[in-house]
Amino acid sequence: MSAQGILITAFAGAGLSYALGLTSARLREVFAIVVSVLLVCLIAITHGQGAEHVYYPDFLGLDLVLRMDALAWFFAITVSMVGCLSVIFSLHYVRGKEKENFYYFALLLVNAAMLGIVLSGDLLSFFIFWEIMSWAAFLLISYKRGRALDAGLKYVIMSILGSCAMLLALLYLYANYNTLVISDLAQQIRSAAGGFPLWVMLAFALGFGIKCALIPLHTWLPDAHSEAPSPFSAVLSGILIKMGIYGFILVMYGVVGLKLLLEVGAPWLHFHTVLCWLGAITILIPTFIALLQDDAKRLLAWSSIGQIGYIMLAIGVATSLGLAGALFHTLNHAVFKALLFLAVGAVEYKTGGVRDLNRLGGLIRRMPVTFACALIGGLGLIGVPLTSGFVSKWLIYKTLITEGHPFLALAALVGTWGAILYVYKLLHNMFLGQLPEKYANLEAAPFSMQLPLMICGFIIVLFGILPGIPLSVIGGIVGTLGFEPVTATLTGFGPQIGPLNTLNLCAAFAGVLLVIVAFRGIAARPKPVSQDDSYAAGAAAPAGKYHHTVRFYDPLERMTGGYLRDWVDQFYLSAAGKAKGVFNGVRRIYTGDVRTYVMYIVALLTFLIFAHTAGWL
Amino acid sequence: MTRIIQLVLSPLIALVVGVLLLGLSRKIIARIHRRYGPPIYQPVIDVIRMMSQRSISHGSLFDLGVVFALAGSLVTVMFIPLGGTQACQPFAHGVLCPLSSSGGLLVVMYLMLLGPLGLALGAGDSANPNASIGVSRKLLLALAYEVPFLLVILAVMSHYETISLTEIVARQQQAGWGALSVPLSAVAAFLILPAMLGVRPFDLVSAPQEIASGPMAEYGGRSLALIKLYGATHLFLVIALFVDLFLGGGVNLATFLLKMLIVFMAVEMINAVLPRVKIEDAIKFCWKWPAGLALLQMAITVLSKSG
Amino acid sequence: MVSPILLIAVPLALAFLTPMVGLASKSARRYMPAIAMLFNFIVAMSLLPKALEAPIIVRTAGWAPPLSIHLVAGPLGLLLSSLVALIGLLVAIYGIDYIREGARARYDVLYTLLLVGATGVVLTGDLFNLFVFFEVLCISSYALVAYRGDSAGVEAGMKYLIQGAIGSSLVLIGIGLLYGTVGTLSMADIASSVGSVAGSRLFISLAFMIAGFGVEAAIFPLNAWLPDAHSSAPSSISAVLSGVAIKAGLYAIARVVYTVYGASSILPFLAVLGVVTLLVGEMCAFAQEDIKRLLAFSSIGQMGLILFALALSSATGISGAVFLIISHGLAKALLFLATGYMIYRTGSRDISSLAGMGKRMPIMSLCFTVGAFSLMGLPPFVGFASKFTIVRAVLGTGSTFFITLLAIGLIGTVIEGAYFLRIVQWLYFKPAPEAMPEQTEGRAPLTALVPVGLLAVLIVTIGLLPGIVGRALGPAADDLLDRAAYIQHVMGD
Amino acid sequence: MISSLQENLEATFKGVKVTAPEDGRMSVSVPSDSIPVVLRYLKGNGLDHMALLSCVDWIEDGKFELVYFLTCYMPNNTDYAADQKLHVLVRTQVPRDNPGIESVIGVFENIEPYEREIHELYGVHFKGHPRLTHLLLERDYEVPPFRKDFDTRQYVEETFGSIPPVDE
Amino acid sequence: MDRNQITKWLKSPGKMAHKYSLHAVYFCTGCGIIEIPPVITARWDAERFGVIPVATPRQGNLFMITGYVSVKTLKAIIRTYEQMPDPKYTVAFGSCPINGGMYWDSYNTIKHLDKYIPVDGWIAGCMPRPEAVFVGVTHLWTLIDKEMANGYIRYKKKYAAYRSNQEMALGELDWPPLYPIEDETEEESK
Repeated sequence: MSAQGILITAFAGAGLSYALGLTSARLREVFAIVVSVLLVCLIAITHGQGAEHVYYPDFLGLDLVLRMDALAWFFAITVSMVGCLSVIFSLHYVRGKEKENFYYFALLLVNAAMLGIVLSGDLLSFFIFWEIMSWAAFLLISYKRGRALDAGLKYVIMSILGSCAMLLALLYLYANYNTLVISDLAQQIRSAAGGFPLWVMLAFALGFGIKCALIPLHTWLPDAHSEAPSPFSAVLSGILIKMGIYGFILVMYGVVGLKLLLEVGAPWLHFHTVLCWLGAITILIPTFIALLQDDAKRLLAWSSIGQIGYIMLAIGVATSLGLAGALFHTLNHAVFKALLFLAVGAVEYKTGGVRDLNRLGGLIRRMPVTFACALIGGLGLIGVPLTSGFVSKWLIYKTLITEGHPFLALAALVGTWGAILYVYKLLHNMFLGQLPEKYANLEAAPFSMQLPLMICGFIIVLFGILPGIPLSVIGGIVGTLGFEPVTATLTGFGPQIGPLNTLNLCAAFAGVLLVIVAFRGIAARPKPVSQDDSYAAGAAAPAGKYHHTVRFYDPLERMTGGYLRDWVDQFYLSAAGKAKGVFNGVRRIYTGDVRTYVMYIVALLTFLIFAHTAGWL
Repeated sequence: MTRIIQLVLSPLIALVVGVLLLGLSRKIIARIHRRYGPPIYQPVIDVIRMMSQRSISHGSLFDLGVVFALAGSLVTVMFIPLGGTQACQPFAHGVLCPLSSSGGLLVVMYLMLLGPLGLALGAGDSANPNASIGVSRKLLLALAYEVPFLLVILAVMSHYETISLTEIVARQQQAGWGALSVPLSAVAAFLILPAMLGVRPFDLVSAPQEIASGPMAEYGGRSLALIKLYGATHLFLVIALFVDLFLGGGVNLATFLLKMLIVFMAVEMINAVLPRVKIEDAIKFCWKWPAGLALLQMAITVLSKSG
Repeated sequence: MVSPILLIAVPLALAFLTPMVGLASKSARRYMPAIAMLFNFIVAMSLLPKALEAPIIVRTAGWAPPLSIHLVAGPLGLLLSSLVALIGLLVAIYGIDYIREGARARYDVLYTLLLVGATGVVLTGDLFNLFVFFEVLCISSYALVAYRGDSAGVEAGMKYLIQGAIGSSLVLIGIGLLYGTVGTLSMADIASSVGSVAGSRLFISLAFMIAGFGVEAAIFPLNAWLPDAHSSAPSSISAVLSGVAIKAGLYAIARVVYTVYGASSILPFLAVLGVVTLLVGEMCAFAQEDIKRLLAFSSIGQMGLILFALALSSATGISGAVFLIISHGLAKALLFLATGYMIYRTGSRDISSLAGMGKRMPIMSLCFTVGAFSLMGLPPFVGFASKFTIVRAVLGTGSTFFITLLAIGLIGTVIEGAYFLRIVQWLYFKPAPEAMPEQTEGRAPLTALVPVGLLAVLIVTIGLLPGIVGRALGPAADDLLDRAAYIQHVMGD
Repeated sequence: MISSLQENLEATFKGVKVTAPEDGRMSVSVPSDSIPVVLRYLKGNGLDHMALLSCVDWIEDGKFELVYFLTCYMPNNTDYAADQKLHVLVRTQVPRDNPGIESVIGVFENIEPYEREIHELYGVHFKGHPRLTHLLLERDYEVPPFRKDFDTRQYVEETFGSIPPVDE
Repeated sequence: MDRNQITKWLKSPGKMAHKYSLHAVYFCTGCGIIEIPPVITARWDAERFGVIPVATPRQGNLFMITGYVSVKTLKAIIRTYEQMPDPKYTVAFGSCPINGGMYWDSYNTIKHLDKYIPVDGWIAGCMPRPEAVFVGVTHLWTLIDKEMANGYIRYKKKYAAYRSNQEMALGELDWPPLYPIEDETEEESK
């Protein structure tokens, strides 16, 4: 089942789901799930087959190529998995809303386009699927009307800008090496004498940077995520951002190659060190802004930008461990963020659209499964030892410290503590604390919403205890990209890379846990008591109005709130405002009076003749 | 085989020594107030009394959070070499570092965040505003002291170019104490020690007068006992880490415990006399003086290394 | 063998026959333009494969070049005439039910004349003949712009008339100067003897011609008439104007610059002018509230891009320009036709009234979206292929001057993306105002849906399979660029 | 200065008896319905601090006497030198059977708890008071406790005495 | 003070632990607020007996009521008592909680505290001196030894009576009863 087959099923699936949707809703939902699951299986089967074949011989003088190698397979399996989970989740989420056909069509189209990006063997088909993904995502972001429209518009303008830059860079390569197929493009570049032009790399960086929300180009992400429907914002921040990462890896290591990459940019300031520092900044600022957010999805959006900073940092370090860490963190972050967004979506679905952290509370009593999965996701995001997040962050830190970048390591570590604070704020304000009156008899989320959460939770814990499973695949990928492959045992790393054995960590933890529970068993079991019976200095707690945490980190907000407004966003908005002013100014040229129009014609004529006599033309 | 003994022994030592240190701290404070104070083993009595009480529970997470915290800190103890130089020789020289071969200082740093997180989750579920305010203060204080603490650890790691704790201890045996080679980091670490232990100058997390002992407001009976034990092991953990990083970690267990005692006495002296600071001032202090010193030290080490 | 002269003669004859047919039966007259264009399309498509090898030369009255007026049906000429015929056919079908009030007879005659003029401009080999067909084109479009007879229509028509007249007179002066120096009117003849004449006199005539044709080709300072003309003309007419008329003007400039004069020194200036037109067009479009004015300004923008591509003087550049002419023709016609019935339905032309059209006129809105996406250059549509070829051509030249100009031009496409997607959002994601009465009779009739649907299908298929048009682009570009071959063909036999 | 206050008080209000101020204390007796007006007048004249409201139970002639203690915040008005601090006691009589008076919360907001206390302990009803609920006592009393005819011992006997001890 | 006799610890650790770790929730009503601090601080140092003041009733096992109990404070006292974990002891200081003391005829104070919550120990004196407090504490030890300090068991058994007394004194209580009360009719019939 070659890459071409996968793509055809994906795109046909999107089209058919719309067609079936016109007949009956049930049929469309079943069909959507079947297609997604089928895609996951198809990709899983093609593990390990390296195939490259032309699927469209002569498109405007170039032939389009599809390729399936380890890197492509790794990203494809992530994309299809998260896509499948979000489709399953959106069964209940979208039922009853209007324009369901459009929603399913756009969601499956975005997933198909992402698969296309990942499987494409040459930069032109990469660009085509990239554009399809962008405008399909635009349609889905502005699905929920209201504020979603400006969010969608802001997203689409920035992504068009990015793709124009990418088109320029793409065609510059074609002009110089007159082929766009990645494999032989890479050979030609490496054999070419001169270095790789910096502006081409910067143009690619602009295009991919906008999509994966690096610091100066991140402003579209918080609005787009908080306005998009939850299942799609899981896809959006789970894998759509990772396409930017895939682009960076493809260009930096696939096309340009490691040896040449290290010389790109001025001798005293290499491109990849700038990328490292950008990644470090992208960790710090968004994490502290996420801390002060009150809307759950906006908090998660800012945290996505923060976590992307980790991946960029690891890619920028340009060592085998760093790249392995980056790839593993990409997979982990996709799973965590999908889980957390779906959990927020489940809560939003159940409480009728309430996402404001100051008005929720105590949902652990009504939605225990959702809380458990969200807890696992949160712990994974922080990188607590028994979750997969820990292993990938350990890799990143190890390479940062041994390569001698202590300040970058500092930024990453402080980012982890920022992650703890905002994950705890999310979990506390939504699930812990006192259950408000109006949610007293809220029943749990439907099974179709809990299933994706449980699957993600299971993956996090499984890869946390046995990181060898993904690491063996990632080790292979790192080998293909021009580094020495990372060898990993099933439960961690051998002595030569730096000892890490998750299994004895887990065994020690389980043992101590058992001892403590046994010790605790001696004492009498405590008496469960209602939430109103809490100590309030002797007064009986007034029911309901008693305890909602508002502005959870108020002291920090008072200290750093002023500095942490999103300056970059304000700069963009003021620039857009000025641009509108200029456009209105330009509109005045057409005064509506014929005499001025005639004067224009005569002016051009005189200019032409004058220019000729002056010898310019 | 000896590893199994060490695996069991190090948490036990941590518990016992921690509890005794707590009793000692109450004795020291009493002596400073010119009164007799309870016997050294008073915390043991308290724990037994609490275990015999039957308190209330606000839900499963309320109970599990505390267990999670205690388990986290006990596992962390296993990763710290408690005295002794050779990498994990058998018990002969009183050397204790069972698991420190798997992961080194990075794992210790990450395991240390399990304790506060577990307690925070448990307290969060207790639906008591005092607990929520306490937890918010605890996390903010943690953020405050983490910046200098990470700077300190990174300075030490880049000074010795290794992430394994046992190597750091071994290097200190030959090349002299860490406090001499990275002096500013040692000072910075000592400045934030009270914040990490949650003792008097920075004891705003479980302030009995203001927020009815913060996160522990709703805990009673056996959960409170577990919290006391967690407090003890956390105390032992932090001071053991300080000793390992800066005071050469001790040739065998006895010298190690002695050094810990000295450091503990110093911290208790400060604890006995200082009043409590507000959370904003705590953050401002931690980000100004200790962070500045640690940053300076890191710059020096980086320059000396790369230069 | 069918000769290209039929392409002009038959529709001309039909144009004059329409009033007679009108006497017989009012309804039959409405179909006349459609029949004329259908005939033209079939003939052009049948001649196209043969013309790809060598252009077909048709001499009137068999005399030698200096005297005879001859047609040169090269690959470029036939390709454009088939485009004109296709768009004319579709708009004619659309016009059958769209134009209800007003003097219907005049509409049909003028409409056919306009298309004849356009086909003539594209096919003729003689300079004066070019001017004659150009005049036919302009005059019929003046009249059609004022067709509605309301104050806005007449005023717009008047402005268009004044500027058009000045433009035509400039062209006439240019031709006069040229005839004075060279003594012949056939393009090939002038081309062969241009090398020998002194530069400055030639340049003045070139300047006049560019200014003259520029008015019709909507280049920056000269295109002030276009927004009023397109917005007040009935939608079918503005579709034809944007789709066909402007392009004829642009083709004329290209033919004059490349074949007649072979002037390469003016190309950088034209490139700059093109980019300026693009930016001005897009900026004004962004600030518009009225949908038809917005589409008019967007046409100006795209004309700028085509001019910029033409000024590249490289084979891929010219083929990219021709490809963009085709894709813009199809997409802009589609947009105008779609908005025609939307305005008819909502009763007002500003964008805010388009809210919620996605639900009430689903097919029209879908086609509108396809057209908008194609104009923005998004992949699965024909716009992307044309934009891709142009950018490839620019980067092929490798000169930093053109690359920086292209970068500025791409900013224009970003602005275009912004306002088109804003409209798409209005269509689909804004709730329809309840106050709007549910007009049942406003449902678009079949004669509107067929052309719009056909155009949308065309856009998507050419987008997916650019090979169909791709084969004809190569020879078309050589036809324009290769002066010697052109001269040899026309003068040789 | 104070004497001028005395004259124009008698001038403006009829039915007002003002006793001469000795050692800084001047008392003004006013009919119960004109209390708000007088207080507003005094407030205008620099006596802007309502220190206390107390009530005296003259059980023999069946009346409650309400006494409003007024004084001035020294810093912000310079009319009175430091040593001339002036207390003005505004007295009024209220019938004992259903004691009711207009609340002066419009003039001095800080009188709100005092009026609640008098209401709770004497049963004087203040018309226009937003929250006439319990301030210090927990239970309701049919005879308010501070009245002279309230027999505490008999009350204690029947309320607390009646509660049976919990036998072993 | 048999704190260091290991045999006793091994025989009954629970009782011994309760004796020598009395964490006190000292509910300072009335004049107790002035009398208790000297007991705790340097001069008389209650900590040597293991008595430490605690912030919340959840953590304590000794409930000290110092001074007169007004009707409004009784509501808070009952609430705090019910929030303490189970083996808990109550000690009343001064004569006011015993029989109303100086305020025996006041309409606003509670005369006999033990009608509302079970009291294990009384320390007489119109605010006892710290030495008297320590005598009380040692008596409490003996009571605990002899299993007589079982106020919390009495409260559980006789909860209906206590609850009705409380409602008679305070009117309607706005928190649910601590232990399930069988309804009155079935109570009388048993």
